[in-house]
Amino acid sequence: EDKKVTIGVSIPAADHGWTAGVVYHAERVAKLMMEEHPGLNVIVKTSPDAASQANAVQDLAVQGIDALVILPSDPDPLVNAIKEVKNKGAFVTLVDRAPSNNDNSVRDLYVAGNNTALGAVAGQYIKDNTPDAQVVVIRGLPIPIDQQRQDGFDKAIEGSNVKVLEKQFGNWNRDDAFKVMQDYLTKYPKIDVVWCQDDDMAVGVLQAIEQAKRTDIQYVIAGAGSKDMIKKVMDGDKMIPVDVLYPPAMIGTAMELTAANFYDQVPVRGSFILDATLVTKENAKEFYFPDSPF
Amino acid sequence: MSNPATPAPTASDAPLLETVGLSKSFGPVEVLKDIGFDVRAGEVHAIIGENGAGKSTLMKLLAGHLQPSRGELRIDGETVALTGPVDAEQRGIVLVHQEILLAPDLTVAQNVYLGREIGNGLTVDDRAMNEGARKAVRDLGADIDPKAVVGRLSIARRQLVQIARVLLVPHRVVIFDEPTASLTPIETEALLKVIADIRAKGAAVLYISHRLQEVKEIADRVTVLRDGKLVATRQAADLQPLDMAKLMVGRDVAKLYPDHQAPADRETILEVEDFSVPFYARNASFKLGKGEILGFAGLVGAGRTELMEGIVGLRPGRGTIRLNGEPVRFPNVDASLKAGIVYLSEDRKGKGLLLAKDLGTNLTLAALGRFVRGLQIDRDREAAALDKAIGEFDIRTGRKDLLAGQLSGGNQQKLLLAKMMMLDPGIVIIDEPTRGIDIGTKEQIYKFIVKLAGEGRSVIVVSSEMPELIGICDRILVMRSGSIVGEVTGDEMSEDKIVVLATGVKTQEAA
Amino acid sequence: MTDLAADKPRARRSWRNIDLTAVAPFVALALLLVLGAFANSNFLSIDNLLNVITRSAFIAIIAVGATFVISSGGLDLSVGSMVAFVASLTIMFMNSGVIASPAMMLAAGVALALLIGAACGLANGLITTMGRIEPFIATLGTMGIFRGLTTWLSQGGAITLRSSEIQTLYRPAYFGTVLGVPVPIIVIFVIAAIGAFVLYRTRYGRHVLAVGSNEDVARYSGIPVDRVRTITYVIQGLCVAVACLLYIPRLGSTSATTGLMWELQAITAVVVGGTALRGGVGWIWGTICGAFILEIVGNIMLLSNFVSEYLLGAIQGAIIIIAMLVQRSLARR
Amino acid sequence: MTDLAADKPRARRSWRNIDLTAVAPFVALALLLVLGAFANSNFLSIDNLLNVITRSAFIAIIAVGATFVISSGGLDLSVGSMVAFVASLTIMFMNSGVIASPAMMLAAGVALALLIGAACGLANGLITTMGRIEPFIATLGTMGIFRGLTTWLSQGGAITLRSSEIQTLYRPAYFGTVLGVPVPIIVIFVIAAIGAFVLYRTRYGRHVLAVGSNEDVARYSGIPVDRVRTITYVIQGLCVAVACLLYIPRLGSTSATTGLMWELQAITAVVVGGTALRGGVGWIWGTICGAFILEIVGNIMLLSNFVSEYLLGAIQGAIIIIAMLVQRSLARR
Ligand SMILES: Nc1ncnc2c1ncn2[C@@H]1O[C@H](COP(=O)(O)OP(=O)(O)OP(=O)(O)O)[C@@H](O)[C@H]1O
Ligand SMILES: Nc1ncnc2c1ncn2[C@@H]1O[C@H](COP(=O)(O)OP(=O)(O)OP(=O)(O)O)[C@@H](O)[C@H]1O
Ligand SMILES: [Mg+2]
Ligand SMILES: [Mg+2]
Repeated sequence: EDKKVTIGVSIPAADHGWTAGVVYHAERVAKLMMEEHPGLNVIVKTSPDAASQANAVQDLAVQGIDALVILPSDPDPLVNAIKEVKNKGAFVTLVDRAPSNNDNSVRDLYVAGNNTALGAVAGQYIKDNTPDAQVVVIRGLPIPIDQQRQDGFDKAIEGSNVKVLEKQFGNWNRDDAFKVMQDYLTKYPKIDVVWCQDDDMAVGVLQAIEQAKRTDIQYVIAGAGSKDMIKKVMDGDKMIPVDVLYPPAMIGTAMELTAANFYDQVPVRGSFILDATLVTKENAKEFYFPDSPF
Repeated sequence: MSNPATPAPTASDAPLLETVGLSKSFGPVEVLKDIGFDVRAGEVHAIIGENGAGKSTLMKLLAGHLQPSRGELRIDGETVALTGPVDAEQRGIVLVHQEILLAPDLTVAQNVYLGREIGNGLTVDDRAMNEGARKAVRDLGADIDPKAVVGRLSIARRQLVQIARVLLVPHRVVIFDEPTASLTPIETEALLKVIADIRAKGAAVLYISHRLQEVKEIADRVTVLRDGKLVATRQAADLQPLDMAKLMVGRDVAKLYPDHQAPADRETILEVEDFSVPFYARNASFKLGKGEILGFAGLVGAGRTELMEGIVGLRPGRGTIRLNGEPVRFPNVDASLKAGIVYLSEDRKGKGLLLAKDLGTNLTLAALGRFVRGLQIDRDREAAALDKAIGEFDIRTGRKDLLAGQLSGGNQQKLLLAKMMMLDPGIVIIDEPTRGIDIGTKEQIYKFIVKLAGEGRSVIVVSSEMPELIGICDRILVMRSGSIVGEVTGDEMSEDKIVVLATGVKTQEAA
Repeated sequence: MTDLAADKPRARRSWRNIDLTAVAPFVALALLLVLGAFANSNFLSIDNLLNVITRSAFIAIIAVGATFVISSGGLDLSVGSMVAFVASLTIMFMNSGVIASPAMMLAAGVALALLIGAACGLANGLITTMGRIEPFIATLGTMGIFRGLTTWLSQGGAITLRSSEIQTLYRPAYFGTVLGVPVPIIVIFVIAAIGAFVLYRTRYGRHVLAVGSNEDVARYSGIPVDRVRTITYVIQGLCVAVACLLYIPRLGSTSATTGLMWELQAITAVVVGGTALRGGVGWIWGTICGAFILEIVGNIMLLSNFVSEYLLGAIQGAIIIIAMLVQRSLARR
Repeated sequence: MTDLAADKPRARRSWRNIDLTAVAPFVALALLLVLGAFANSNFLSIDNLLNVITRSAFIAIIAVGATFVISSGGLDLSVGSMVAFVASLTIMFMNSGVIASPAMMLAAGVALALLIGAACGLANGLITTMGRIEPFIATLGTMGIFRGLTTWLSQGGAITLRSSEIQTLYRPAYFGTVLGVPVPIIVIFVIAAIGAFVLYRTRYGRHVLAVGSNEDVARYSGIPVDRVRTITYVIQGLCVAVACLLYIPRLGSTSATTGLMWELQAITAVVVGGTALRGGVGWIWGTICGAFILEIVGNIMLLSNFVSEYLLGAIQGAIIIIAMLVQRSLARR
């Protein structure tokens, strides 16, 4: 196959663990794909925020691309930029984050983890295992995906005895999560479970609990599937019994599928939603990538 | 002092410092041309000249602040190229600047010892420095708290701090660039004693002043500059102040103070009653008549400046002000300017002119409204106004595109005067109108003040120079410690009378 | 008339001292263009250049306002979050449907944006002048406030313009062209021209520079210092509003992260353009040039394929420093 | 003589102007403590207060360095990313295993951190002084550089201290206590005491203030202005390194977001503490107090139940402004 194809990949800059994983997998898969298809050129670009990502998309278009794979840092503001590329005839694959209007006028292919499910799985686990738990929640940044996760969680525990004591933002940042957790510990004499939505923040949460020498907290549920947390699950750490998967590797999936559109005569249009798998001690091995930065 | 060589207290013949063909240009303009003169140990050598003649520039060359464009400088007969002020200081040449160069956030003592703090290798000994600074200032006849922050001192006190600072350096040549411009007679007298002392210890003094009487009193030799050229060096004993003025200006200066008839019955235009400026002035009351020139005398720190600033709305003040019989309030200067009262600050560099802007911008700044056509500033009119002001106020500037900060001190004062006159005010308050101004210019400024009064405007002159108050004012109010303590008019106007009121101490003659 | 003679030396002098400061950013820009041409052959294509200049519009327009604030001796760190706040409120208003006709609604939305921008600027101005708080801290405070309010308005999510009629109507404001020139580019130059006129030709502009140059002198000259300063912040707010009006049709949606760090970019554009942070001078056209430089640096990074994406920030930082060094070495005779 | 009468009012005035500026932050802190006590009964518990003060250590220590930089008339925006850079390099070194003994390795790591911090500071200092670039822009540039390099080193991910021996050995540096007082609190006070000693009692400190107050005067007085300024940045770098040494044992890892926005927090602490951004004065203890205030505001927000999580940033911004207003109204007679 000597078909010349250029795929532009636009992803957020590696500003915390999960996005770092995205960058890692994007680079890794790009290399593999280019080895496999000599005619294929994959250009990976990262951008720190929505506005500059819109610029990056434009810049990719200037270089001439046949397909765009984009994981938008903030989906709604990027719709116009994406549409522009699509209107020029490029194949568009949208990854992970859906704009409020997510139909085929915006993209050809949608590959995503399931944010709502990420929250729901965590909520469900808490409901099942500790039905009367008092839970504190540490959210990420105030942007839509965070809201979706929260909504899924709220829905899952609806009508149960699980009680959310408080929600605060930890900005997907270890230091901020540490501070928020310290204050939670001061404020609430009894906390059963912490849901902190992201593995990076769990690092700070665990340190704060350890420092306060509190024994009332039964466990912490995080999410994403970083190698450190998966390792803890694997090792049977009591504080981290499970993790909810939200793999950054989905960018790779999206890129492969996009390439398939050009090189394999298979239909790849539509939505591909990856499960928010619950990682437990039993299945943890399958999700452990010791070489990933995340 | 730790002078390396201490020759006899009389002037020796071998020059300590000598210049040969010294010249300095700023861009295309040569402001000093072929200056050759010398300074001998144990003499007070006065440098006089009109504003802009190049005196400060020459001194800056001697003290290493500027590098000459041509010519050479010899110390003890040896040609040297000074690399900077520190180099000059190490050779014993120190300069008391015309502008005040102190760090405003530091205390008096910290400034006095800046760059040569007392202490062991690491730490500083504040107690010793406070003591030393207190003593150094006291030697100058003043009493300033060494822990006071310099930025809050009056200009006069800052000047004294600056002098104290310089005199603490081991020195062979001390250059004073108009040290007395902001001092009142009492401090001036103390300073002149200090200078005599320096001479007695064998060091040389270079002394710049526009107060020719002072020069006559203190100097051994006098060098006159005009337009950047050395006109003459003479024995002071051979010169009378009027001769000096003639050498400086190049013509006869017959009469310094113009004739001026006080109008017989003046209607009161401004009336100030029970006016206080917190911390500075208490319950001041006075009236100002139409066409009157009213003087305000007092020692440094008497609160005259603050009273005036309070009246025009530059500082918070309490009391009644009536303008043409109507009570008015000036919450800010804008209001008083609109009412036709302008105030010219004594601090022309800090509060009068934008030193980094050109002359035109400065000239029109306060009266910019007059230069607006439509929405735009009419630059042609602005340029024309500058030409007119340069002519009318005799602002000596080589080029019109200089920045205000590049003008000589006296010419800055003239520019400030021109700037405020753009407002066409009914009442003019001038604070220290001739501070640092040469005699020829003084004459012009006095003439100008009298002309203002003649046009029916009223003028308040705040000045520490009693002769000029006596020379031009119809009436003089004297302030002491924030209060108006007396008034002298007509034939009573004499320095003695004013000094008695200003100090509250009866002098022998007056007693 | 009498000035003919005087004009010549002025020109010469200003050529030496002033114009090089003013010219330096343009030299830096030219160097970058050359660099870009080497990095990617598409770089100098009209399309790419128009793209880059178009998208520098937000920062360029905001930076015109920042030039006023900075040359009067102030600083405004809140502009980035002000963009988020103003744009969010405007979108919410347009979504509210209180006016039936899309065109009228759009017009009202534009007016509202300008009003809110001016009000935010006024708040900044009053806090710094009446409150006598250092601008750095005052606007750091309002930065938190504006962003916090935006987060609250959006309840952590996005605020998206819903009406498709308004969208269609509004789209050309960013994507349209006039005689082939994209609208945002025209807006940049119009705003800069107005800014330059106000700063250099009007009484108010003179007062701004005087206040920035020496506050005391300005006060003693009867210039209402606080008012002049406050108005610079209002101008800044208006510029932010204009930037928002271009931002909304482009991205159509805001969230708590909209405009993050734009304040630093705007200030950088101003300083790279030759305006000193201590106040007293302001170069509107230099600022525009500075904004172009910033955007072009990013563009070159993206078009060239030799820089690891992890190093992007590092290279941008280095280029800013180099641009400043170029400028200083030119300006210093 | 004639001045005896004049001295009195001056004494009164300086008491008002100076001491209240120094006291104001402490008053603001006291007010906050009262507010906190109302917000939550646990607020005044020893545990909570120790927690809050302990975690203010990073900002407090960095802000001591910032006090030097700012009072000499400079500014350093790069400190946040410098934390990330220094901590990352230090962890990578400790992970490298070039020294077998954990204790030796730790000691070497500490020395290395200080060295890198000083080098980064030196770079900042040289760029601003030799390059004559405004500190704002110069350090904005190095901010990008340090953060970019960190991202590159970590390949976007986290850099985690691996050796568990070193971790065990190192942990007490953050979590340990001496006579019940957490180590970081002790470090804060030691660093502040050293800072205060250097700034107020040594010749160098005097020169720092002189340079900040009036650069020309300092130069005429024979003070090596550029060297003094450069050293303030080196001091800043050392303070950053000390903060890193406390940071590493806390979470044992760094990432590209480590220290994000800390520069703004440090500067805010300095200014809330009473130091003016224009230079010339510096209040080390006020700075420490300012750092406490910032941390306590966040803590009160979290402990109280009346603030929506979305509005947190807004309220923090408002409190900073109010704190400054309190300070100004106290300082202004
Ligand atoms: N940096 C400069 N650039 C250009 N011209 C300058 C500069 N400094 C001084 N001048 C010019 O040099 C001339 C001499 O100035 P100088 O300050 O030496 O005068 P002066 O004799 O001390 O006057 P005064 O009595 O008013 O203090 C003036 O015409 C002044 O405008
Ligand atoms: N920084 C200061 N802090 C407190 N009091 C001061 C300060 N400076 C001056 N004063 C006091 O204010 C009063 C007036 O001060 P100032 O020296 O400005 O008066 P002045 O009559 O205008 O003197 P000058 O002749 O210098 O113009 C005096 O009582 C003086 O001691
Ligand atoms: Mg002079
Ligand atoms: Mg006075």
